[in-house]
Amino acid sequence: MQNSQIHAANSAPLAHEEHPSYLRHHFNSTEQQADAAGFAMWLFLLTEVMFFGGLFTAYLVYRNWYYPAFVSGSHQLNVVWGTTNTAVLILSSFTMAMGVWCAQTRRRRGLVLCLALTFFLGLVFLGIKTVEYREKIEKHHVPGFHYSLQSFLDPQSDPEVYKEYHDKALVPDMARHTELYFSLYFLMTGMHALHMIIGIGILGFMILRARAGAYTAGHETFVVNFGLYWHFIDIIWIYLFALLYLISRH
Amino acid sequence: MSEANEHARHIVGPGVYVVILLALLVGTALTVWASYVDLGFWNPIIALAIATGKAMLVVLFFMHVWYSTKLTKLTVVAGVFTFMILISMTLTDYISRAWGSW
Amino acid sequence: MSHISPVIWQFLVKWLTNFALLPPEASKIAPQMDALLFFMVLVSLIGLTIVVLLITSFSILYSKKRHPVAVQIEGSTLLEATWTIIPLGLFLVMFVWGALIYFRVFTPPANAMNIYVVGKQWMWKVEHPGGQHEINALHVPTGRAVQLTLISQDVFHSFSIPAFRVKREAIPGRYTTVWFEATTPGTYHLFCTQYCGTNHSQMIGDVVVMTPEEYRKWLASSTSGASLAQDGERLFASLSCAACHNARPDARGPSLANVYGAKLALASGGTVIADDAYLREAILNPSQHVTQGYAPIMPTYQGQISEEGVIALIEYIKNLNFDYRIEQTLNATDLPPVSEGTAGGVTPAVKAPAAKGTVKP
Amino acid sequence: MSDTIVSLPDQATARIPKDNFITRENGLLSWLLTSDHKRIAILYLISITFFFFIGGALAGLIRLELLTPQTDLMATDTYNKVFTMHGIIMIFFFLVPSVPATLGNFFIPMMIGAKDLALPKINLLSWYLYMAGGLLALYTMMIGGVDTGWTFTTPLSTHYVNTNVLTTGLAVFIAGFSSILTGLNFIVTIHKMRAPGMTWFRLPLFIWAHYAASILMVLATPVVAIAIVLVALERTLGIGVFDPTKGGDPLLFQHLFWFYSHPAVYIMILPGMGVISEVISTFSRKRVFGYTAVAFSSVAIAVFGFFVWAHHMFIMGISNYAVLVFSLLTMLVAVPSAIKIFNWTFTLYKGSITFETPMLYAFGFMGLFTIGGMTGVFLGSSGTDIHLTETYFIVAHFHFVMVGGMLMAFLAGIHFWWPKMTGRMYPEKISQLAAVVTFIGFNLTFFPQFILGMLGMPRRYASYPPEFQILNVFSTAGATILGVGYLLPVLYLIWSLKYGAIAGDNPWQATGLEWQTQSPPLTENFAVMPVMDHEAYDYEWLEKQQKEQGVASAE
Repeated sequence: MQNSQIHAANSAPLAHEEHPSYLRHHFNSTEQQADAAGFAMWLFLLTEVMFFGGLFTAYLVYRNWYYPAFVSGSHQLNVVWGTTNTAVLILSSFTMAMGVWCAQTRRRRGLVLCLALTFFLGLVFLGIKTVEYREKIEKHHVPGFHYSLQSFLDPQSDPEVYKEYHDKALVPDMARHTELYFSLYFLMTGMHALHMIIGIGILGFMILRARAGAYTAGHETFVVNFGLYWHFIDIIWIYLFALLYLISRH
Repeated sequence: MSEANEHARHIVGPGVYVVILLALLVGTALTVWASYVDLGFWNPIIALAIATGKAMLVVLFFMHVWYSTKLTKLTVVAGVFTFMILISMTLTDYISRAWGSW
Repeated sequence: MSHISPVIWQFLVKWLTNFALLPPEASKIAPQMDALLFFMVLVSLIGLTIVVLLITSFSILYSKKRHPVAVQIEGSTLLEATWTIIPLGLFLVMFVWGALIYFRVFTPPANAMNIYVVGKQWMWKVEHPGGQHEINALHVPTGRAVQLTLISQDVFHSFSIPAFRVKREAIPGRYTTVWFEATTPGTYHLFCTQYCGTNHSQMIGDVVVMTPEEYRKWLASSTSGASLAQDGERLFASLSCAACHNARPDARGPSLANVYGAKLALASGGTVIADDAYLREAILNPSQHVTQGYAPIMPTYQGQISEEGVIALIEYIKNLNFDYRIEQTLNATDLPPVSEGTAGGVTPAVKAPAAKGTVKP
Repeated sequence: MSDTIVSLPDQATARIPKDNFITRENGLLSWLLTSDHKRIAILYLISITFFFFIGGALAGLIRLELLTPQTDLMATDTYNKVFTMHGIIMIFFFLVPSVPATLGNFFIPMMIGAKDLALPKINLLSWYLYMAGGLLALYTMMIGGVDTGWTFTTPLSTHYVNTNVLTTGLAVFIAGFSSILTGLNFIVTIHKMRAPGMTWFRLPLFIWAHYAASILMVLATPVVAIAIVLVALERTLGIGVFDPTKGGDPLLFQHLFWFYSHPAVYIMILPGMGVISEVISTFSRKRVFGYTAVAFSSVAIAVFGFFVWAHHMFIMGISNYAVLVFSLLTMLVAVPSAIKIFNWTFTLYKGSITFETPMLYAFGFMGLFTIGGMTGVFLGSSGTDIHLTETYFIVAHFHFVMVGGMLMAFLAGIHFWWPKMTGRMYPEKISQLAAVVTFIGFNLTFFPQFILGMLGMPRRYASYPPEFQILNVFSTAGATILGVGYLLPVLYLIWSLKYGAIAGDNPWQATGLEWQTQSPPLTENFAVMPVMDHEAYDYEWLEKQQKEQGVASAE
């Protein structure tokens, strides 16, 4: 006990003004708390970057090795759906950013509206993704589940895609590697969709709390940090769209 | 308290967000259009460049990095840097494997 | 010493009398490797001695008893620079020296004799060009550069001969190579050093180094009757390879005569040296390796030929110096006629120079 | 002049402070639901010790089997499972969390003058994740184990073994997240929670080392997570990413795996280096020689640590050009470690050295880490790597670094901070004996393995040619001594909880902020928020303070 007094002479006074209820005991100020939470969120996003980094590495390696297979595989993706989804996600990012602004300027109804819109757009994105996945399942383009090479060995058997791109048939050994393309497609978009689902779940929870006014009384950290997460998902998709859908459309 | 907060933290207004939204939508249209033009070697590079541009807009404005502390900027750079190490150092192996044994 | 078990005692005596830090040097690279190893051990010992000496003498000189009050020292840029630069210099020497040895171990000389090694759970299959097959054993002559071309049928294995100081991973799906020149006759250990499953520790064998004369005798006595190339020829026929690779002017595939070691122009642009690895890929994943001027119509043989089969085919192609043999093969099989002239038989004189155009030496 | 710096309060009157983090709340739930970093550190300490002894028992089985050249104690597949579980438990459930999660957790907030880590609930969550992963690993062991080796090499792990790869993978995956959250928490805390006056260059080197290690935890661990996910999917669905028959490259797995697992060795060793800096400074009463160089060498190790992973794959069929690049970079990462060793050595110069147990462990660390580090250069040089890789030389090398380095540092740290954590001293004489026994046992166990490796004995062999037996007998005998050396501390440390001398606030007369408060500390660490008004390791400041204090108490 004595030693702890050593600093008494030159120590800062303990924080004493009345604390807002959300200030946790081990922080000295709300700024410190918000700073720490924001920084932690950024570090978490770094881990996410590296997590997807492994997938991007795999993608780059195999795309270089099996370019024709990747082109044919990518022609199987519907660019209209993909573009729509990109727009939807960008729009949801925008509504999320607006939600952050509403929270910062303490507009409760605006915040609820923005979060609800983001929630809705997130569902739209997943809905479209489901449609796309269903198409792949119907064509047996899901690796590991009776994967079919039909569309690549005989492109004319797949008239919708054929009339647009007039792909030449791939030779069997190259056609086999479209399975790798679809593996990566499902891995990357699936991992992305998983992040979306988690995000939408949190959004639902946030809407309830926002209606009670939890984020519009000066403690908007949670909304800001969730915003970072949501925008990060958007960024991942921006790259996925460029890499998976737009390999070679000409 | 709230005023102090607003001074400490730059609040980005709807105006900026709308501009960025439009820029992102234009970028999306541009990248789709570019993929239908045969630019050979440049196709993937342009696609990635546009994607990176869009990502930068999101990071800088939607995620407020433009207005943030040096620490946040450094964090973002560190993430990109490590990501690039993973990709580039792995590719040193894959690219040079094609060069044969020596 | 009565309390030590006599068995252990015997071992101890035996070990002390045969004490060694390194296995016998039985290859040309071994002394070079050992020189670097000794250099490194020496540097480590000197470094360790310096550290231990300093710690001990400081501990004695500046123990609290002798030196009750510490003198605060911030640091010394000069000293710190010294122990940054000297280790860095030494490490760089080790890097360059090591890289030179690495270069030597993995760059076979052009005249090396080639032996194929197939690793599988849990045995080594060695195939000599002359058709001698060995399991968990490798016979090599002294004084002759031997190149091993390794491949695995299943998981990663690693072909390690400590006495030669060489080791190379056998990888599924791809050839790797290593070479050595044995110098001292004897029997040495052969280990699989990459963990490969249940019986990893039983994937061992012997490397027998023989004098050239003994080796010739061994070759003669252990041949299976058909050389690898002959095996390959049979396979070439039964897979109907000659239906396309028949060296005719209108052939659908390029002639394979003299293709080994040649520089090929690929349909995808670029050139490639037709080595073992290329030939293997061209058989299993042909569409990525189409020679200029030919359509990518060759089917893949992935899953249809064993690794031994691929090796036999490659050995056959390697020894294919003129198209005559292919014509012979063609005649030996019942193929649908590709063009006229099949029925008439072809004499050795009728080589197809046109097809040769694809091969750019 | 006495030969010790220990200054204990008068045992007749001294009492452990009534209010401290241990006594503040009672009951099991108050521990399981705590968000106090010190209590979580204690939880970690207990669970990590538990896993260490499980891993140690497995190591004992390995050494017993290797006593004879034949496979007589267990069948080869049992042996394979034993060494796999030994590796997985020791690496993911002991070495990676050991110093950071116990000592780091306990002392990072105290050293920087904070009340807690920045994210206390996340801290608790990471302990639960750690336990979930650990128990899953144990469960895997119960239901039949796994025999892929801790490296999960594809295609062995994806297609050729029929043991519990999935549950093991999940265990490692979960433990990885625990590690990520710990590292993230540390970085945020070190950035945002420092006391007034605690500038970056006044931080103790323990903090610098943990900062560097945390960067690696945050940035490298996710890559092994995705690699494990890919292995699991490859194994269940056959997605082909690592399957050569489908065009995948099994080496890609190793790239991703070693991108984490090489930096992971720095995650393991850097916090240990931090401990050694504290111990050496305290017991030689001197500021660490070249503070800045030691601090930056930690960061340099973390940064360079990302560039060298492929040196695990020199003979695995990566391109020769890549071998050159990675070999060169490996040489560069060896330099900061050499700098540290020499700086510690020169910290002793003109010091006033005493030889309490933590210092003995620290000396052990320096000797063994020098050997471990130098033999790392043998393996980083591409030429000699051909002969030495995949043999017992590797085994000896990383045990010198991990066990000789990391474990010695862990024990040094545990003894050093034991009085602070519990308020009581450990018994000095027997613990010095334990340190010496550990050192001897360690050398006898692992030094023969260097020779075995040079002679070419492959690692992961259940049986071996008889000429290697004598060295293996040495090794096994050493392991027995080592086991005794590890059991002793457990016994006397538990004993000291009740019977140890009352330590007082600062038994070592150390300078860190953690020593300027009561032992065991209050839940909020400091009665008054500290202000840092001096450099780290400023012993003159400490003396002045104590003099003032003496005057004050005399009045």
